[in-house]
Amino acid sequence: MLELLFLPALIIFGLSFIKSRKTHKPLAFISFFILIPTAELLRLPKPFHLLGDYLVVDDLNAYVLFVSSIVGIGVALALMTLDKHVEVSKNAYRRFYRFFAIFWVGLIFSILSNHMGIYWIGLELATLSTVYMIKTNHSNAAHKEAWNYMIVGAIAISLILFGIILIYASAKPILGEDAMNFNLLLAHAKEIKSPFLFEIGFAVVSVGMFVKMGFFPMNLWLANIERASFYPVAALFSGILESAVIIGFFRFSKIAMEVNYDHLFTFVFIYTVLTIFIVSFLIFRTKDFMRLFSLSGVEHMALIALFWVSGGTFAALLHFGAHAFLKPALFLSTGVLESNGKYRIAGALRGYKGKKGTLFWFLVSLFLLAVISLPPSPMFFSEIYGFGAMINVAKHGYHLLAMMAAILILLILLSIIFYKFIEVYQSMKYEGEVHSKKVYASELFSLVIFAFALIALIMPPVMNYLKGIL
Amino acid sequence: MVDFFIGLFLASLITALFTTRLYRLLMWYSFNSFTLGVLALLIGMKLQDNAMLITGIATILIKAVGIPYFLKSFSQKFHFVRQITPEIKVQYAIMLIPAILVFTFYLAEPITNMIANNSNYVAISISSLFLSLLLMMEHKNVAPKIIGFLSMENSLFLLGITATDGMPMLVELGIFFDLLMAIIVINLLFHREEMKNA
Amino acid sequence: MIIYVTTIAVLLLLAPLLLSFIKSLKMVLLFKRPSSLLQGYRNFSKLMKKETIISQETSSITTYAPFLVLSPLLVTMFFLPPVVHGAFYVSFVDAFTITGLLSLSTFFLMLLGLDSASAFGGMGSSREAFISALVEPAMVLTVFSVSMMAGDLGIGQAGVNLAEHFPKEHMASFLFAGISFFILLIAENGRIPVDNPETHLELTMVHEAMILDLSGVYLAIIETAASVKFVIFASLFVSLFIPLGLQYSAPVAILIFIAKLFGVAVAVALLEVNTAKLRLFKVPNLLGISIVFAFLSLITFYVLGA
Amino acid sequence: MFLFDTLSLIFIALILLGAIPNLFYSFGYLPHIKRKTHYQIHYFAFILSMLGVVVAGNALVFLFFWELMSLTSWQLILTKVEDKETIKAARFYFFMTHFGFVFLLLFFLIATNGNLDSSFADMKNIVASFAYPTLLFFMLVFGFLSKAGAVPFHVWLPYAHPAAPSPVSALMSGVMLKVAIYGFARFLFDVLYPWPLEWGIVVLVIGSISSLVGVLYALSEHDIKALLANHSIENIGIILIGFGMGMIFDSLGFKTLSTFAFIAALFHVFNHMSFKSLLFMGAGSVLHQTHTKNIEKYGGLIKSMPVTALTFLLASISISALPPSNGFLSEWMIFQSMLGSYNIADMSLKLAIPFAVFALAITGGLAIACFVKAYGITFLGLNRSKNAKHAHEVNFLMKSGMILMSLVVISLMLFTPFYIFWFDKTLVSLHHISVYAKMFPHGFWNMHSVAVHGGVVSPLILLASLVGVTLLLLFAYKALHVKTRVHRTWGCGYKTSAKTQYSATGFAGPIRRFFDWLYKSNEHFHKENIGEHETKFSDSNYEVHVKPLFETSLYESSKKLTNRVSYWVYRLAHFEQTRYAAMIFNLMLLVLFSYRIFLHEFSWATFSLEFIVVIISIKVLIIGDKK
Repeated sequence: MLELLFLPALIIFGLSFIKSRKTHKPLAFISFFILIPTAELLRLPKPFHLLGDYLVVDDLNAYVLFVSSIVGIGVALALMTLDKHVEVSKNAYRRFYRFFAIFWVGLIFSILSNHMGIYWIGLELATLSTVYMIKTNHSNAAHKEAWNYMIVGAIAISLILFGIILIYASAKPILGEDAMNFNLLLAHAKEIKSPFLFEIGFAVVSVGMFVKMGFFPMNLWLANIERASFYPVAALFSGILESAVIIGFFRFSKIAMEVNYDHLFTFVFIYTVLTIFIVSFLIFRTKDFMRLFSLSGVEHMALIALFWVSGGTFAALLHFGAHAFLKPALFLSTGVLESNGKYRIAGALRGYKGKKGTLFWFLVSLFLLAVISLPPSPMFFSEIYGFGAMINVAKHGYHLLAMMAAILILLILLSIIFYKFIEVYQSMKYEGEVHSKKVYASELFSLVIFAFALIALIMPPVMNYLKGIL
Repeated sequence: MVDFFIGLFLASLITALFTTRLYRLLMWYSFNSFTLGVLALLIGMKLQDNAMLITGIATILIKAVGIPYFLKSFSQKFHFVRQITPEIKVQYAIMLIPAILVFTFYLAEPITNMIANNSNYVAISISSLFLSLLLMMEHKNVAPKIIGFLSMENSLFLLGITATDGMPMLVELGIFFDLLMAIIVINLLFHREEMKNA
Repeated sequence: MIIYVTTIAVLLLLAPLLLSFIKSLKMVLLFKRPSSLLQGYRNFSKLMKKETIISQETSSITTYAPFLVLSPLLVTMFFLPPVVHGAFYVSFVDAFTITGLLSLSTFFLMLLGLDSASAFGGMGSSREAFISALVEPAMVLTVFSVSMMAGDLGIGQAGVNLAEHFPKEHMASFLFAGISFFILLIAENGRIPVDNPETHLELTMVHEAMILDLSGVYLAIIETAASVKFVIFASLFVSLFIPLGLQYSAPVAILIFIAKLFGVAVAVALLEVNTAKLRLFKVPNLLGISIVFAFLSLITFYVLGA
Repeated sequence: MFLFDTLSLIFIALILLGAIPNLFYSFGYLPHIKRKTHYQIHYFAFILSMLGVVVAGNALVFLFFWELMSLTSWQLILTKVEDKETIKAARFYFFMTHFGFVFLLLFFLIATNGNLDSSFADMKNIVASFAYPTLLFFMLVFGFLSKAGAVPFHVWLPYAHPAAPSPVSALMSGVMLKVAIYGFARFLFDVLYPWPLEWGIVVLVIGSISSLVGVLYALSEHDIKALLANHSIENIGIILIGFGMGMIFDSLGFKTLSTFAFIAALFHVFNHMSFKSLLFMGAGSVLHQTHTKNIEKYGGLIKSMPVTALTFLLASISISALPPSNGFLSEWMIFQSMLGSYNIADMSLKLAIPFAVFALAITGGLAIACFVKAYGITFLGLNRSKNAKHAHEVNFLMKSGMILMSLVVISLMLFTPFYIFWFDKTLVSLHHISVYAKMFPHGFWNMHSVAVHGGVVSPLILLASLVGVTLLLLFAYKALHVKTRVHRTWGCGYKTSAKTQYSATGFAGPIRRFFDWLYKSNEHFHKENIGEHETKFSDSNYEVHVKPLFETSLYESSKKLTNRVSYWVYRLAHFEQTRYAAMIFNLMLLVLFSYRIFLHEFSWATFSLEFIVVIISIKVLIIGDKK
């Protein structure tokens, strides 16, 4: 099973060394093999020990892995036509695939790990390989942003490890060497002798994760990087890397909930509201697709974190799934949308001819409207359930009115984002001049995959599966 | 003995903050890593922990010798700017460093029930984390930033060694692996730049 | 029932006379030679004989609107309070309905003004719309207040109730409502100081401007409508605010009623002689007074019970 | 999942009555629309979603259809995208509807404890234990009344309605606004009952202000559809006045009066649906023929479009609340219910209600003025432009749509007792007492008010006598065999032409001048003088534009605020990249400090110390020295 999981990535890694003109064609299709083990993992009885106590599959990470695999497939497909939209040399192209494979391996480790250390190692591997993927673009901006990513990513990653060690230190007196095991720690969280040490550790870990996801105060950092790099990188970020980060957050916060729920909630609540405050106003001013989607991705991650700590597990997971499918889809389509210049929003959805073109603009409109959680987008349901969970927390807390006010502010901030997206959508669809643009079958295919995945998310069996997690 | 080396670790880090030359900085980093390695060996011997001993030796080999050497060769290969003046004024830094130390001890004060039963170790690790961040902040050039990042790694190890009496072997090896990977990536980054300039 | 029909017939017949009476009384007061009291009837019969000239710019509105202006007023005549104690009256119509019927008539009159495509018609309609929009709230509030004192909103029933129990205990609010209603009477009928029915000067015209393009029978109908409207207002004022003398036998009571109507006419004439016409944009001040009095009436009724 | 009680059924009836004539009209209008498939898909989805909202039996279904309704109506507004204004209007509409949705969502989340599958009855139980019901009430007000278009959330109507194709405007104004009223009623009755007195007063105040504001801005409007949209605001205000009176009476214990007021509101809901749809259809026909929305470009259309003109006249009479129309009857009922304030013991409230009476009355007066303007300028006089000259009657389908809708208007007029019987039943099903027997004690001829000293109205008798007298007069006129001669209009010796007619701007002039303190109108006067003469000119142009006060004060200022905040945030977020490490440093400092202080042991001294330290470090490390 383990071999099967890593096989596609390893094959891609190997093939990327073959210097041939047509190597990138089979690469995309190899990625489909990932579906076999991930689907199998979904089906298997949980928990399934993949590699001792180190890699354990449960409902949560099987779901996250499956989602990220679909994203991986979609991105691999869309990569086939990367050279049609941007200038990229053959060598760089293959190296991109190589690092993509490393990235993928690292993240599969991270997602499946039941061990803080392994989780961290996988994440670090992914982070470092991303640096190179950003660098594939030979522009000055990309070079600068690659360094930026290197530095800030390294800091963030170090913070996460620092926090992990602090948590380890707090739990070692009761658990010994096994204190890095998520499940064990969760089971014994109440026995931790020095909750303060644990909480500091948790705070450091979450700060690291938040920085990595581009929360306050690093909001524009991620957006700038995604702007500077090729569009599939952004898709990988939001679809796979962030899933690995968020699953870590899920696990850590689960333990923190056991230790002291109020502290956790207050911390995450203040942090995410602050983030959304900043992000909503930044979105209001954005002038290009990349930053728009990237910032909206930050907003969604903040919401997911918030929903999760509010106890809205189902909402958080649904939102996560929707985000993981929608954002890569949108990022991938920016490649086509921006073919007439980066800052041309007006009329970006016009001028698509033929069946492919029609399907393309239709899908992109659907994705755009789904991002702002119009029904029947999964985000509609997840936001409803998530805010419901928050209201419930508010009702059981002491500061009901203050919480209500905060939730209201949050909703109004989301309205600002809504307004911007409507503006962008209308402008794309109805304003500006018509330039004819070309859409390639592979990208369209990946968009269709995402669309189907989205539809699958709101199917009752999937919903029930999600409700059954935890 | 352990406390003495911890003191040396901190001292070397603080000195590194005031350094204005790249090679001097590398030297202080190397010294810093060396004290860390010695610490690991000392604690490892005390605890009869073989893993810790391996870690100590690896630290000395990789961090105290290998990485400074690589970096030095990079700097010669890619013609780094070797004159590195801190951006933050010395006057501020003088105030800031004690403040950080005071703060971290204040922060760590409520920590109880440690395995090594000494919350001061945590405080020193956190403060060295802050100091390495400071190191990254005060330089605009990439090279000192990398060293800052590496000393952050060191402070992590310090925490792992002193406060928790060593991490699981797997994790430590993983960290080393990633460190090597980081060096490769850094090399590549410089390399690409070089190629483009040429 | 006979008294009911008689009253309506008398009022209808009296309608042109009242306006002519005001006119001649004013002339007397201004030391002019008065015109005949029968001038209204003469005008009517003369107009009935003339041919109708219809403007080529007009539409079917002009063909039908004059009737629609008159008919709500004629219908209203049937709903007025009784003038004799114990006489028949219509019980199923209330003050709001009457207000509405009067507005209906005005509505068609304004459309009529706009139909002929002349600048005057539009001007008249515009001004009329302005005035009647402001009259409406005063009217409703007065009605509101009176219905409280009379104990019924039904206009016939209110008249009877007031005649039977003169609201001595609510004298203040009764008086205020009366003042308010009298102002409305002046405004709605286009008397000085709101409108001058005797000039054809474009600066001052309101009512006359709207009907500038009518002639013959149509003009007769509109003129009749104007006089009927005055009679309606006068008799409403008389029945609601001077509810005296109903207890006598039928002929006497009707005579007393007619005398009261003439009293109102005298009051209007005196007012007209003694004031100048207001500028159009000062008219709201007058109507504002009416609204304030209506409010005052309600407030005194509620708060002081007086 | 779905709920079919009397209230739902009544609103289903409303939607069907509104939609069926509209279907005819819409199909007649279709050749005029470029994106036919797009239009048709959304049109039917829109109608279905409205039906879905009124039959929804739990919160999730309700929200789903509610959003679907917004979505489809937004797309319908976007039918004619060539227009820049349309895009702006659609965006604004969608934002406003989302704004309302936010509050609705919050309401449902609180009222269902986050479990959105719960029925309305369960919601009532949850709400009963909730500490701040007034909070929920305000969420309903914000949520539903922003959709219904009550002040101060009315600003989108005069933009959205003109931008939409006319059948859609008719549906939106006639039916969709009522669906919002349905939601408001549904949750007030089913979930938030009983109501404190203050809620009723709030609704009454909103209603009064809306009715006044709506009609005032309608008067200053030259765009016929915007004018009608403003009248929708007014009529929603009237409905809310009735609603508010009902709530006030209910909380004071006057159950009969309360039912009466609610029936009045419901009746007005139906009436407004009928005549407003008809008016929008008429406006649409005119627009269809003349290709302009500017009322100043019409004139004389009654000759070329008799059916449109006649139906428009019927609707105008009805909306102006002139007897014996159905509009008059519902407004009469609302007046009557306000007369019931006589019984209220609370003196200040008793004195306040006449102000609502005043608002309603002046609204009525101004509405008459406004519709004389709309009708007179559009249909009477001479053609004011070439567009108007070439107009002719619309096609059969559109005509039949209008005729069907006028039949609905007439049926509401003729069968008032029947409708009221159903409204009464609805309210009985909502646990109010029945007043039908009191309103019609002696058959259906006379309708009695239930207020003390209340009045009576007899719609059928009134109608019969008015028609009878008019016919009699007409016969008399015919019998006289009066000679008729056709001649030019007499213009004091000048020639009458399209330019000498009164314009809409001129018509509303006196009223606009009177309310200028509110309008703050923007006048443009351009004159080409001949030589030195001030009074002689060859050409002149006078235009007045009124920008609604609410829009300038509330909306534009909040937009400005958002802009300013976003700029500030934008600048804040754009640090040099070298500062990233410093930011993380400070962030860590802040987080760890806060954990130590707030979560471990709190003291003000350390808190203030933290504050100072963080500020200094932010200053020194992030912002840096000024250069």
